[in-house]
Parts: sequence; C-alpha cells; structure tokens
Amino acid sequence: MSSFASSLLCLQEGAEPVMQMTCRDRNRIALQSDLLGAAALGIKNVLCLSGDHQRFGNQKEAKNVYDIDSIQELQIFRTMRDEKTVWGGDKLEQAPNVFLGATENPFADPLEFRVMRLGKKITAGAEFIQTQAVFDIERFERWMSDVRERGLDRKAHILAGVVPLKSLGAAKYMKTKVPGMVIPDSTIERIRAVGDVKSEGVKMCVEKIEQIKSIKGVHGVHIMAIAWEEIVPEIVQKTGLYPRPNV
Amino acid sequence: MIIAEQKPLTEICRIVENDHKILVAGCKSCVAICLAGGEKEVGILAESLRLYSDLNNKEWEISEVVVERQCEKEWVREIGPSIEGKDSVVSIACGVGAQVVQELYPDARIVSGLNTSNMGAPDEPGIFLEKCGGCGDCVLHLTGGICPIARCAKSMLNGPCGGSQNGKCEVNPDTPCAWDQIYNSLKRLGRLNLIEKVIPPKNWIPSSSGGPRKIVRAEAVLTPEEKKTKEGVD
Amino acid sequence: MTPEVHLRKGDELISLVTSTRPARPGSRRLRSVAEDKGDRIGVFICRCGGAVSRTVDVDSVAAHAASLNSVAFVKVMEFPCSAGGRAEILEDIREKNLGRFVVAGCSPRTHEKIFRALAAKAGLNQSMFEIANIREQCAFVHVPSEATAKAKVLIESTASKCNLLLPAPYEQIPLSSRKALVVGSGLSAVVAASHVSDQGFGVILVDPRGTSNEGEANSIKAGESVELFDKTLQRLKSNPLVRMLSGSKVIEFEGHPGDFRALIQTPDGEEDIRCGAAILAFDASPTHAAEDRDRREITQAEFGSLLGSRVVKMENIVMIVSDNSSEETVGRGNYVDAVASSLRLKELLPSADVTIIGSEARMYGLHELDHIRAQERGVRFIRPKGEVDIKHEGGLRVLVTDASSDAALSLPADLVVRSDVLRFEDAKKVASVFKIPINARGFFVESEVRLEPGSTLNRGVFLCGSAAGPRLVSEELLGASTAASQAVSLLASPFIEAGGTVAEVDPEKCSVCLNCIRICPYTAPFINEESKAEIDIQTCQGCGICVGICPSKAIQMYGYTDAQLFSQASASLRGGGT
Amino acid sequence: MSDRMRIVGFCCSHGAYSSADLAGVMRISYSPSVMIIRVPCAGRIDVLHILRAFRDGADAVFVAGCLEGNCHFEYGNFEARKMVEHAKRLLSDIGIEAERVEMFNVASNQAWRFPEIVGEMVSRVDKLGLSPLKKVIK
Repeated sequence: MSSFASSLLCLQEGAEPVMQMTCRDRNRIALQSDLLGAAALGIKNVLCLSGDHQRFGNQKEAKNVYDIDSIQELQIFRTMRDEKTVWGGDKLEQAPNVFLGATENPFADPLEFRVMRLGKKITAGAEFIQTQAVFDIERFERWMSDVRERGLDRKAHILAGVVPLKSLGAAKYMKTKVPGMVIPDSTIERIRAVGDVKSEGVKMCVEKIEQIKSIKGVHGVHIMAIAWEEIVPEIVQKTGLYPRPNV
Repeated sequence: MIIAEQKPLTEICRIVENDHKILVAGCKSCVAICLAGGEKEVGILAESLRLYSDLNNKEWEISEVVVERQCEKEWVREIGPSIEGKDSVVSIACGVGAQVVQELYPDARIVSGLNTSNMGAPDEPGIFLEKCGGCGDCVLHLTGGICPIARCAKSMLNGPCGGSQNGKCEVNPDTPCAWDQIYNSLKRLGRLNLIEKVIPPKNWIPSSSGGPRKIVRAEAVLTPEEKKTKEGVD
Repeated sequence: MTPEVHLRKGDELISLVTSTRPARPGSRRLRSVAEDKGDRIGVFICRCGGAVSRTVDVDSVAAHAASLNSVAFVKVMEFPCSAGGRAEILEDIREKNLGRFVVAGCSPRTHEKIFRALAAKAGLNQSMFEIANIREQCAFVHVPSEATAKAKVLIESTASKCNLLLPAPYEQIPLSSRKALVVGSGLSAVVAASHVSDQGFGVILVDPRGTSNEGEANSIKAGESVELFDKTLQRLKSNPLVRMLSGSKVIEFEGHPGDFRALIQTPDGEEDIRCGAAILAFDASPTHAAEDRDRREITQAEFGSLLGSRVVKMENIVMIVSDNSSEETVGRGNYVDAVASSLRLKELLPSADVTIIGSEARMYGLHELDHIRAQERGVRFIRPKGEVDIKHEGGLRVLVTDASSDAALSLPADLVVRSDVLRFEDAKKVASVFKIPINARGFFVESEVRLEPGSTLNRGVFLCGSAAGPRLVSEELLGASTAASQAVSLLASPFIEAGGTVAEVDPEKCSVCLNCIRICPYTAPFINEESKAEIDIQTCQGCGICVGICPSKAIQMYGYTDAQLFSQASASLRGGGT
Repeated sequence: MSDRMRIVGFCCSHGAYSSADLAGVMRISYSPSVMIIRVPCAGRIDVLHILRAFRDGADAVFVAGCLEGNCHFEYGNFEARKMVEHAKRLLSDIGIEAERVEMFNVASNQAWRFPEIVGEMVSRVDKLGLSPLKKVIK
C-alpha cells in the first residue's frame, strides 16, 4: 500500500502521520500532484527520500524513474509552499502547508561529506531529519558534533533512528539486506549470547534511547520497529517519553 | 565505444529453430574490440551453430561474413549478395548495425545475436565498464569528470545516497559508488564547492526520454537539388 | 681472469672467431627466401634401420601414402637424415620436380633443422616441409597393427598440412654494431665489461653511480671484491676498446639484436650510441649509513675499506649480522661477508677478540670452510634471542641474550660492525627503458634460467648482478661471465637470423584493438604508420599467442595457420582409410 | 567419421609434445586413438580449433601446455586454459558433454605424464561413449 493511502488511514484513526515520498517510482509531475493532494487532505508532514533501488524489492525487473533526487524534491516542495509556484512555473492560489523532512545516514561514506550534504538538504528545505538506525553510538556522536559545529542542529530538528532487534535472524537480515544499515558485530554477538532475545532487544533499544537523550542537538527519536510494531508502546513507556506532552 | 555481449547460444538456436539458410554477420569495429562480434566470434558462433545443427538434425546451412562497420550503408551493401536467399541473418554487430542491415534489406529476417549494453570502455583485458548514458546534456564539468547519470544506479545529481558503503554502491557491491569518486575527484581538483550547492532538477528533453534523437550537421546535408544531381549521377 | 688475449680491433677478430668458435646455434649460412615451387608433395618414409619398420609395415604405409591425391611421389628409405639419405632426397626433389616434402620418421624436435637446411639446399623455401612423427609417437608406443594404421593416419594428416604450407619469410640481417653496452656501477658491471672487451669486442660502460671514475670502493660489498673491482677497473681504463661514460644513464633503448640504438644522458649532454647487445649489470650497493650515528658503529663495507688500509688497532670487534628478509636488508651474503672480514682481521691482528652475532649462519657451499676456519681462529659466534642493543655511555657495550644458554651477555666493544643495508637500482624505471619484466619482489626477470641463463625476454639484452636477485660475490662473478659470454656469442655471429615460424598481420582485417600488443611477451607487435598492427619479425619468437586471441582473425602464423591446423586435425580424424 | 574412438591432442612443442617423445623413447605405450597435433605453444589454440575438431568427429579433445610458470613463452599455457574453459561453456550449450575437452599441464621430462593424460581422456570417452555426433541417425 502507498504511503499516501496509509497516511490517510492514520489521519482517520486520529494519529498524525509522516508521509514518505520517494523519487524511485514517481517523477516530478506525480510528486507535485501528490503533495497538493496530501496537503488538501490534511497530511502535514512529508519525508522526502530518494528511495531504495528496486533491486532490493520483490520486483527487480521494474524500470525505475529517479527523475529527481531527494534534495531536488525538497527544493521543489519548498518552492511550492513558500513561493506558491509549481516547478514548471505556474502559480498556485493556495500553497500546500507542509512540514518538510529528509533522511540522513551518518554511517554511510564518504564520512566527511555526510554533514556537508545534510547542510545541502537543509538549505534545500528540510526542517526535520530522520537518521538511519543508530547502533554505533561513537560514530553517531562524532557525526552530531560535526552537525553542531555547523549549527545545523539549530536549523533542523534531528531525530535519531532506533531499531529494536526482535531476533538474531532479524538482526542478520538487516545487517546484510537492508540498504545503508550498519550493525556492528558487537551488537550481533550480544544478541547471540542471550536466551530471551526479545527482552534483550527492548533493553538495548531503551539503552540506546537513553544514550541518545544525552547527546546535545538531538531533538527526538524515531523508532523503526520493523515487523515488530506492537513493541513500540512498551519502549516509549520504558524511556519515560510517555504520556505525550500537549504542545 | 559500444559494448555488447553475445546472447546465450541456446537462445540464438531457439530463435533460428525452423530456418535453413542462416548467415552470421559480424562487424569489425566496436563489437570486435569487446570480443562479441568480430571475425573470430563469427567463426565460433557459426561453428557452434553447425555443431548444434549436426547434433539435432537441423540441416542448417551456416555461412559467415564480416562487415567493416555494420552501421554504414555502403559497407552493408557489400554483403548484399550473401544476404540473398537467407532465411535469417544473425547479426552480431550492435543493435545499430542490425537495424541498418534491416533498413537496406527489408525482406531479410534480421535476428540480433547480441545484447547491446552501453557506451563504455575496456577497463582491463576482458572487462568493459559503462561510462556514458547518452543523456544529451553533459554535466561532467560539475562532477569532476565522472558521470552520475550513467554510473550511479539512481542517476542522482546530489549524491551520494545513504547506501554508499566504503566506496561501493549498495546496488552492486563490486561497482564503485560514482558519487564517492566524484567527491574524491572534486576534492583532488579543489572544486568541492561545485557539489556544496544544490544542483537543480535536470532537463531530460535531450535524453532518450525526450524521444529518439536526430543530430544534424547542416554543413554536410545535401540540398534537394544536390540530391537530384547526385542520385542522377550514381 | 681470462688469459691475456692479443688485443685486436673487433671486426678484424671476427673472421678468426667465427671460423673457430661455434657461433649462436642455428645461424649457418641460409639461402634467402625462395618462392613456392608448386604443390607436388614427396613423402619419404624412414625405416630408421628397423626402429620404425620392425613395428610399422612401411610398405603398406607407403602404398596408402601413394593413394593420397595430394602426394606425387613416395619412397621408403633406410635413413633419410643421413648424408646419403639427404643427397638421395635432394636428387628426387629435382628429378620429380617436387614443391614440398614430408619426412615420416622421428620427432621434428630433433630433426627439423636438418631438413630445413635440406629444403634450402634444394632451392625450396625452408618451411616447405613437414615431419610426421611415426617413430617416438607411433612405432615406439603402439603394437604393430595399431602402429601401422596410426602411421597411415599421421602421414595423411601431415600431408594435408604440408599441402597448405606457405613460403615463410627468412632474413639474415648483418650486425650494424658489434659493441656491447654494459650498464651498471658495481662489480658485475666491470667484470662483465672486462670479459667482453678481453674477447676483442668494443664496450660502452654506462655507470650511473660514477663509481668507475673516483673508484669509490666502498660502494662495493666488503671483502676481497674490493681489490678485484679496482684491478679490473684499471684494466678497463687501459683498454682502447672500452669507453667509460660514468655518471650517466640510459634513457632510451630500442632496436634489434645486432642493431640497437641507445640514447644516453651523460653529465655533459645527451649522446646517441649504437650497440649490438646490452648487458644490465646492476648490483645492490650498500647505502651510506646515517651521518649522525656513533663513529664507532660502522658497516661491513666501511670495515672492508678499513681492513684494506691495513691500519687496524681495535682489539674488541662485535659484528651484528641482520638476517631479517625485509626488502632493503635482504643480504644473501651478510653472514658470508661477516665471516670473511673477521678472518681478514685475524690475519692482520691475531690477538683481536671478534664476536659475530647472527640468528642464521647462512654460509652457502664452500664458504662453510671459512666458517670452520673462523671458529678455529677463536671467532665467537652467538645466536641472539630477542633484540640486540648497544649501550653508548663510556665504552661501547653490546647487550645480547645467547639463545642456546639463555645467558644475558654484555660484550665490551671498540667497534661494532653492522651488515650493509643494500639498496637496489630503481628496477621499474630501467625495466621500462629496456622493456624487460620485473617480478613481484622488484627484481629483473631472467627468461629461461635453464636454457639461456643470463638472457631476458628482450632478445639481445642480457642480465647479471644482484638486481636480478640477491647474490653472493662469487655468484655475481659467475653471472657476469655468463651474461658476457651470451653477449659475445651474439656479437660474434656473422648475421642475425629472423623469420621462419613468425606471425604476420593482414592489415585489411586488423581492427586495431591492441589485444596483440597487450598479450605479446616480447612486445613484437606495434602500430605502424597506416595505424594498423604490424609484427616485427625480428622480435617475434613464434609462440602464436596473439594469433589465438586476435578478435578479428587478422593474424596468422607461418607453419601454424588456422587452415593448416584445421586440415591436419580433420585429416587425422577422418583419414587412415579405416 | 571413423567408428573407432579418436581423440585430438593439441600439444605444445616445449612441454607436452616433448613429454610424448620421451614416453616413446622410454617405450611407455598409450592408446593409439590419440592424434597429436604439434603447436609452438598451447596459447596458439583457439576455441575454433576445438569446435571444428568435434565437428570432424573427435570423441574428445585436449590441449596440453607446459607447467604453469614454466611456459617457454611466459603465459601461453594460461591463455590456453582460459580458451579451454570458454570451449567447455560453449560445448555444454551445444549439447556436448564439457568433460570431452580438457586442459593439461605437463613438463618435457615427465615421460609418464603424457600416457596418463591419454588414459584419462580415453576413460572419459569410455564412460561417455563415442561423440554424440556419431550417434545421430541421419
């Protein structure tokens, strides 16, 4: 199911979704028309991604699009919102009032270019950033210090990604099959050494969130409980982030 | 140069299954260099087809020919006589050559024996790498001489994506990540500023998505009168 | 050293040399290229004095051969290779107007040359014959019935190949220069140069490190080689045939054996010289130890020259032989040098107290006698365990743990002598100039160590000295004389033979894909002015690798064309009448 | 095509051919069904020679060069091995068992090695039967 449809279902359930828009399957025309539709239907948050290559999906023979990349997508959406014009140049009576976000992988190469690229995303229009799952905390801290150095943490809300590991198999799968996911061997060893993997997974995830809380410049956490969504409430309670502050 | 690879022999045999007189037409330029369709490959393919025919009582009659360049009409006309009366012509030139032969000999059944792949260059003996995607609007001056359209799996203009791991592309790990190379090349050239700024969305009209392209060198085009006198003379 | 030879100018000596000394094999006087004299084939079947005929029914084989339509004449003979046999064949060729012939007998590997000369004598092109191996590969290995049937097939397939033979190009190229270019600054270079010049051939000694003019002895390894170097150098300087270019290096080198051109950068400008052969005689030279080190710690080379000056007063000498095989310090002769200089010291100063610390006593061959002699003279040998370090306060003290007794020793020393750190000429640059390969450890590659020692893949360029591999002084001398003898046998040959089974490019078919240039071990193919590949038949060694890989089938090879191989194979599969 | 087993052996003059000669001198016999074709170096052989031999009725083909690292021409034997691997791929596509073609390395002084190679190929043909081309009913 598309992120657009599932975001609408969340709205109907009273939750506030973050709609994901990838550039793999849709060219700039489709992305702009979807943005207008989403805004019209009350979806406020949009996460701009280049999108995983179709080789990682179940239809490897499909032709990809990649007309634009995530940074150009941000640029187009910000122009639609702030200058009320479609990228082709036509005027919009009403601007789509959306909160734009992007992703960033602090563990990908070339390391020293990563923060500069985050800067590009923010200048292009990103207001919140969801990072790739954090396992290697030292490298994440080094990345965050570079981010603070450039003052980017004051220009965009950075949410560190966390992933609770349900089983040894899930961990290995993510390490090898999920693009961009770097899981240090120490984490794998820790799960291997324990009988009840589930509770250890939750414990590690909570530990990670506590560590992230102490890092200056991180404004929040996004929990990616892939195929284990039901565990999220338990994790949130255990980290004292519940109940939700009314803003 | 154009890089191509022979179709699997079993596939070629299936395509010409019910034919009798088969011509294998090779080409001496690009496909000879990438060991796909030169005179040697013509010999090997013809010999393999004959062996297959003997084994399976196909009674195929395989003949061989090599063209200087199969994308040049004058050269292709020279093999006209050997195309005569053939049930199918297996062209192991690139896709361009096969289609030029079809244009000149509309009644002949042209079969492409190759899968033409890309515009690339020999990397080391026997290994050929894609270099150019033919997008019609070159950006090499912005990317330190490395083409992101052809050599990045997502053709990104503001890469690298999150899947670039120790210099390799996540899509196929033995391919270097183009943007990792672009970053290092620009760093070496002291022009990192080029990718600090956002590169705006690309105009894809000059690329194949804008429809088949036609390049015109006006100074070489014959006017209708010139054509008449020339055709008259020929 | 070689006996005193009456020095005469090189060319004058040639007439003397060629008549007495067997010149390079295979260079007898050969007729120039003859055209194709038609395709009437004569088959001469050899009984080999019973060796063949005892197993193979030669008459039925002859009958079968006669039945082949490509064969015009068949004769069974006792010994075609004998003088009488060859005269008979010569007669038959003329009489029966044969264009080419097959000899069915023993292996071509042994008799090819004899019948090549016979073909030339008969006025045919030398490659217009083929040998069917019906002895080693038939009569000797199969029972009579099988051998007879096999012989028929072998003759039929050889005849079918012979039918398609083409007259191959042969050239005898006079040498444009009979001088040898010797490149190197060490012992091997001067010894090789002296060997060549002593046999009457001109030498141009290019020595990059300029050792030949100041006689910088300590650039040579220690021991007796120092005197040998000086003595040989003096002899070279007094020899009019030898021209010294010290402090210069070769920046370009091209051409063929007997006709090389070298561009040499000398201190006073560039110079073009011509030569007939080249000897690369680079030695590893000891690097100069760092200046700021303690004066009492010296290297073996320095100790060698100290001994040479015969003024040695020190009582306690400790020598440390470093044996780790890391690249720079791989000194095959480290231990041998240490023992040699300890013996020389004992001769000068019997009372001297000498200790040699070394983990492996690599003494190689007869040098073991020196080892025993040194022990008899009271030289102390210690196998160290762990690091050996030196205390400098006050008198020198060497701290070492003896491996066998685990005793920690502290030896007083007036002088500590370390092994030389050897530095090798920058092999890569030189190799690319002379187009010879380097192995993975950075040493020059000698081509066929068993068949042609001292030679390289680039014909006419010979190799000696420790840049071809770490060598003892004795081995360096041996290598130098080997390379020199190879060079002289080339310079002494009346002409250079080229052609025969060589590859040839058909420019019509060549698509200039450069594969042949990449694959040839001898860099024989090149791109000519018409920007097509062309093979230099003087460099081509006739291996056929380029023929096999050429994607445009543009290259064929005399004696082994595709057509010939196809016909030979198919005849051997279908022939024989069974 | 003769109905008796025929195996073509492309032998390099420096290695395999000399090993065959030495086997002869030492009277080590081997099957007469092998037909030795002399080439200066195994690297001279190209896939085409192997395919054509099978079409002419060879039941098996082998290419024999010098020991690896000992090639008189540096690396002709490596090129030959790559050629034989290529031929195997083609033959299996065509429908001829890839075991019918093989690359061997043999030194000129290994007299017993050449008969061993012939024996190996003969046993393969015994196992696989004569060339499938010979069993095709016209």
